[in-house]
Amino acid sequence: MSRNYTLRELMACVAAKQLEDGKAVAVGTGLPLVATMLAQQTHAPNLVIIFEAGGIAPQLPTLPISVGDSRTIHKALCTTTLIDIMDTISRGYVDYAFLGGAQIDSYGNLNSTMIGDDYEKPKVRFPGSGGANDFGSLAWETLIIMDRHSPRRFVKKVDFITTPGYLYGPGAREEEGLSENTGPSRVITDLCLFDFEPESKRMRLIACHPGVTVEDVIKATGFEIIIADNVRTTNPPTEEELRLLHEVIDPLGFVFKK
Amino acid sequence: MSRNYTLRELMACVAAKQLEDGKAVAVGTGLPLVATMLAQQTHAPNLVIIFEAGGIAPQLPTLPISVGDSRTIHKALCTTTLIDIMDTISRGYVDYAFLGGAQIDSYGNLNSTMIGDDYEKPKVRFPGSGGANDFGSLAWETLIIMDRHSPRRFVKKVDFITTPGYLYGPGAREEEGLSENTGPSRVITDLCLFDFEPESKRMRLIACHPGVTVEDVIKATGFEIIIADNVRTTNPPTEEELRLLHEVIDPLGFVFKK
Amino acid sequence: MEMKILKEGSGEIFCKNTPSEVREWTRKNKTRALIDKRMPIKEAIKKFVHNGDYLAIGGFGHIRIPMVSIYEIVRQHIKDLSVAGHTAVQDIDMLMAGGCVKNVDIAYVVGFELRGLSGVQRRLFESGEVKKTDYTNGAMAYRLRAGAQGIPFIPVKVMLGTDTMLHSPGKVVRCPFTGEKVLLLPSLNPDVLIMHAHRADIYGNVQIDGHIVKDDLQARASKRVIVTVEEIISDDLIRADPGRTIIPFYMVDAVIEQPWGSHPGNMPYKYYFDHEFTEEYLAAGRDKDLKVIERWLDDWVHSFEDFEEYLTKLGAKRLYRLKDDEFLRVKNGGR
Amino acid sequence: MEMKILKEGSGEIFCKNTPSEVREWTRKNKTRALIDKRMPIKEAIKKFVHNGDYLAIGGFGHIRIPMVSIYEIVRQHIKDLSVAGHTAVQDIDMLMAGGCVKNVDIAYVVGFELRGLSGVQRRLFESGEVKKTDYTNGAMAYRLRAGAQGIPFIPVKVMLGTDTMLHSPGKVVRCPFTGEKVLLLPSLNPDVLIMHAHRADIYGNVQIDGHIVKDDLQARASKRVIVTVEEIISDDLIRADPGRTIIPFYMVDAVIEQPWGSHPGNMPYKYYFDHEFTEEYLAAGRDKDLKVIERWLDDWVHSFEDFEEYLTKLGAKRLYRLKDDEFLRVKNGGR
Repeated sequence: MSRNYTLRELMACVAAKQLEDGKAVAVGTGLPLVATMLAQQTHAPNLVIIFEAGGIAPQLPTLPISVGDSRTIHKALCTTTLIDIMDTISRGYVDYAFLGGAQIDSYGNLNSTMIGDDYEKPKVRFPGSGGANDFGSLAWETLIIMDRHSPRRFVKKVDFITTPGYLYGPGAREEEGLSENTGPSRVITDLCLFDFEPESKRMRLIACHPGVTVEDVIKATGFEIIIADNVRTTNPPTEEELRLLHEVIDPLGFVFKK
Repeated sequence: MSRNYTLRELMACVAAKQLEDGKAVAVGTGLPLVATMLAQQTHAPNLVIIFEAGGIAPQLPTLPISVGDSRTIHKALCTTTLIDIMDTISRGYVDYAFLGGAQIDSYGNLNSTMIGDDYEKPKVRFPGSGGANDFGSLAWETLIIMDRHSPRRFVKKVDFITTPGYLYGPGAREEEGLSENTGPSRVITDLCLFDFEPESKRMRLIACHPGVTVEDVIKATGFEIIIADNVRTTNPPTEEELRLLHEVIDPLGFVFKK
Repeated sequence: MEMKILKEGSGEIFCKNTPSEVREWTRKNKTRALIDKRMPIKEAIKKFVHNGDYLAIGGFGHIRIPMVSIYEIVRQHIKDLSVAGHTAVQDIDMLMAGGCVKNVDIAYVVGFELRGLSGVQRRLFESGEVKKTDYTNGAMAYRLRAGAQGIPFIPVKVMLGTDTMLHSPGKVVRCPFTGEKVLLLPSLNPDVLIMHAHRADIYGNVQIDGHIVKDDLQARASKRVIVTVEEIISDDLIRADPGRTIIPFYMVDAVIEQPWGSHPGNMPYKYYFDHEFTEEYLAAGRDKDLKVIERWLDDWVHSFEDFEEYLTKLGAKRLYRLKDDEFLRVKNGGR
Repeated sequence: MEMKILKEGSGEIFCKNTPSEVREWTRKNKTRALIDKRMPIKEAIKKFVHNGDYLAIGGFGHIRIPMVSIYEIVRQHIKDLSVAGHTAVQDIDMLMAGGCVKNVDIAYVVGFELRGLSGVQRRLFESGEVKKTDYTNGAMAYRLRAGAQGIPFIPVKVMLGTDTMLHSPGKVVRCPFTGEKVLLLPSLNPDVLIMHAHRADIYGNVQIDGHIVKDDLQARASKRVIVTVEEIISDDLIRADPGRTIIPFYMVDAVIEQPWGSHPGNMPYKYYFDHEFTEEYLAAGRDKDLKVIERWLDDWVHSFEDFEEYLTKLGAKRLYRLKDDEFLRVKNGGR
C-alpha cells in the first residue's frame, strides 16, 4: 500500500489530537514532544509545556534533543528546579504526562527498567524510571506512545513495573496509595489507538490506522484486548501537518530521519 | 556609682565578645544584633550574619528594625527563603543563635509565649516562638540575652517552654530527639554573665558586671545558681566601643534610646 | 514492624484541606491557560476570599505585606478567617482589629518586634476570643512545603521536647531508617494566599526582588492566589529572564497593579517603613477605649472607596520620603 | 497508636551518611569565613574526592555537567565510587568507562535519550559488575531535600505499587493524620558534589542561568562541594544581585574557573552539545572490542595533563561552532 506519510508521522498526528487546548503537559523528548509541538501549532496554541528539568512554557524554536537542553528553556516563562516540577505535578497542575517504554501490559503498566528475570543480571538494562514513574504516578492522565507494536512489547506481564498503569485492576492504584482519578488514558502505537475500558481498566482498541485491521492488532498484541463497539479508522496526516512536522518542528530530522 | 555607660551598652559589649571570628550567627534584631554588629566592627570582621527572613551576609548600613527589613539584605551575598535558612541551620552551618525571652529557667529553657497557667486565657500573650525554637533546636550554640534580671524573669519553672534549653537536665535534649552537642552556652544579663555547668547543664555564674556582687545576682535570680570558682568582673565598654555603638551601629537610637 | 507514636500534641488543626482534596480541586477549578488575570482588588477579594477561609499572607509581617488586600478584606467585613500567623505583624493586626479573624496558627504574632506588643491582639488572644495553635516559623514553613509537595505530613527536628510541641498537633515517632526521634507535622494547604510582589505580567508570572521569605511555598501550597504588584510588566520581559519568575502563572488567580500596595510596610528596594503611621496605629490599638481603634479604622479603611483614596490622604510628599528612607538618602536632600 | 510498615523494598542504601553525622561533620570541617577557595582542579579532586565516596553530579546528565571534574576523576583513577544516577548520561558514562564506579542509585542511566543506549553501562550493569538500587528522578530529589533539611526520611507519593519501589529501600506506611498510604524514603547526603555553573566569586557564591535542575539541593545536602565555573566574577557583582546566588559560599569547598568546562555537554546560554563528539564517544563504548573505548580514554583523558590540552585538541573553530548552535545562528554565517 502506498502512502505519502510514515507510521511515525501518523503516530505524532494521532497523539497530538489527544491534547486539549489550555491544558498543561509534562513531556520528554522524541515523538511525544513532536506530538505536543504539533498540537500547539494546530488546535492547541494555549497548551502549556512543562519539562522535568525545570523549563516551563518555553517558546520552542526547534525540537530539543534532551528534556533539559537549552531549547527547553528558550524564552520560557519560568525556569526552576526538577523538584519544583515534580511538586507542581503532585499539586494537580499537570493534565497530561506523555510516556513510552520497552514493554507494556494490558493495564498500561510500563517497563523501562530491564528485560529478563534476574534484577542483578538483566538481559538488557534500560535507563530506569527517570521521571516516568513520577509522571505516571502524579499526572492526571498518562498518554503512552509505543512504536514497534508487537507481542514482545505488548506482553501479558511486564518483566518489571517501572511506572504504574492500573497495576492489577480497578482500585489498585488507590489501594497502593496513588492519587485518585489518575492513570493511563490512551496508548498510541504504530498500528492503532487504545483507551482503557472504565470497568476493567484494561486496554481497549478504539481505532486502527488506515490499512490496519482489528485482526492485525490482535496478532501483534501479547495479551487479550478489549475491542470497542465501533472501531474507527484514524485520520491520515494532512499536508499541513506533514509540513509542520518537517519544516517547523523537526527540521534537522532528529525524530523523522531524513 | 557613676559610669559613663548604660547597662544595655555593657550587655552589648559583653555579648559581642562571645562571638568568634569566622563563624556564622543567626540573629534577630535589637540588642543581639547590636552585639553582632559590634563584634563585626571589632574582633570579628569575618563573622557571617544570617537572618531568618532570607538575608545572608549583608553589609549592614545601619541597624535594621525588623529581622526581615531592607537593611538585612543590603548588599547581601545571597537572598533566599526562610525555609532555606532553617535548613541551613539544621545542616550545621550556623554556630550561634542569639535569643531572648520573657522568662528563663536554670536549664536555659526560654518562654516567649505566655504568662499564666491557662493556655486558652493567658495573663499575657507574647509573640510565641517565631524562629526562636527553630534556632534553639538547630544551631550549635545558643546565646541568650536577658535584660531586667529579676526573680520574675529568672524563674524555677517557666510558664511555657517555647524554646528548648537543656529541658530537664543532661541528656534530655538528645532523649527528646534534638540534635546532639547543641544547647545554650551563655546567658548575658544586665547584672552578669552565665555559662552552663557541663555536668548538670545548669546555669553557672562566671562573671559579674562592674559594681555587681555575687549576692546581687543570687537575689535577682528565682532559682539556685551554680557559682564558678573564680567569678570574674566583666570589662566595661571602651570609648571606641561606645563610639561604634552610637555613631555606626545605632545612630538613630532604636536600641539605645537617646 | 511499626513506628509507634511516642508523644503527641493537643493543638487543633485549623486548616482542614488535605493535599489530595486540594489537588482534585486544582484540577477542576484552575485554568492552565495564559489568560489576562487583571481585575480590581474589590472583585478579587470578593471572588477569592470567603468567610471561614484559611488565609496565608505573603511577606514577613511588616515587610512586603499585601496591605492593599488586607484593607479590602477589612472593608468587605469578611469573617471567621483562620490565619497563618507565620510571622504576622501589621497584616494580621489589622485583620484582627477589623474583626475578621477566628483562629490563628501562631508562629509569631502579637509583637511588632522592636516596637513592642499589640493591644488589639493581646486583647483578643488573652480573652480567648480568638483561638490559636502554636508552632514555630520553621514548622509552619515545613508544613507549607509538605502542602506544596502534595504529601500529608512532614518530619521535622524542631519543637521537640517543648510546650510549643505540646500545643501543636505534632506527633513524635522514631525514624524507621536511623531510629532517631522526629516530629511529624500535618501539611498545610491554605484556601487563599494574598501577597504583594514587585512585578508580574498579566498572566501572573511573578517576580520578587530580594528575599522571598515564604511566598514561593505559600503560592505552591494554596488553593487560590491573589497577587498585588508594584508594577505590571510585559510577558516579553518575563521571558527574557525566566529565572526571576518565583511563581508561575497557573498558580495565580488574580493580578492587581497597586504601587505603594505594601504601605505602611517596607517594600525592599522601593520604600521603607512608614514608622510614624505604624506607631499611630499601634497607639490606637493599645487604647483601652475600643472606640479609638474603631475610629482609626473608619478614618483609614472604611471611609475610603479604594486604595487610591488612601494614598491621596497620605500624600505624595510623605510617600516619597519613604523612598528616601529606603535608599538611605539624606532626608529631603535633593528635593 | 502506631504507624505499621505495610510493605518495604529490598534496595540497598549505598550512601551511609545520616543527616546527624553530616551536620556534626560540617561543624568541624567547613569554614564559614569568606576565604579565597580557588585552586587547580587537580588539587580540588585530590583533596575532596576519595575512593569509596558517594558522588553527586550537577546538571542533567548532558546539560551543564561538570565534565572538567569528571575527566580529572578518571585521570586520577579514583575508585569504588557510589554515584547518584539522578539522570546521569555523559557524566556517569565516562566515570564507568574509566572504572571509577562501584554502586549506582539509578533514576535514569544507561540511556543517552534520543541517541540510544550506552554500551559501557549496559556491559557493567548487565554483568552485575556495578551494583544498583532503583529510584525515580522525583524520589532522588526528595531524598536530597530531606538531606538538605537535615531529616532522616521523607514521605513521597511516587513509586507506590511498582517494582521500582520493591527494588528501592522505601517503606509504605499510613499517614497518622489522613490515613492515606505514603512511601517513606531515606534522606540522601552525598559525600561530595561536583557541579558546573555559569559564574561564582572566589568565595563560592554561585550563580546559574536558566533551570537549576537539582544543583541547589545537592549543594545543600552534600558534605563537600566542588564548583567549576565558566567565569569567576567579583563579589561586588554578587552583592549587587544577591537573589541570583543559588548556592551561598559556606557550602562550597573549591572554586575553579574553567571556560567550556561542560564540553561536550550543553551549557545553556553559552554553548550547545558537541553532538559529533558524543556520537564518537558512544560508538567507541559500544564496540565489543574493549580496547576501543580504552583507546578513546587514552586519547581524550589520560594523555592530557589538564583540561587546557583537551580544549587545544578540540580547537577554537569547533568550540565556537557550538556557540553558533546554542544561539541558533546560521552556521558560519558571519565568520
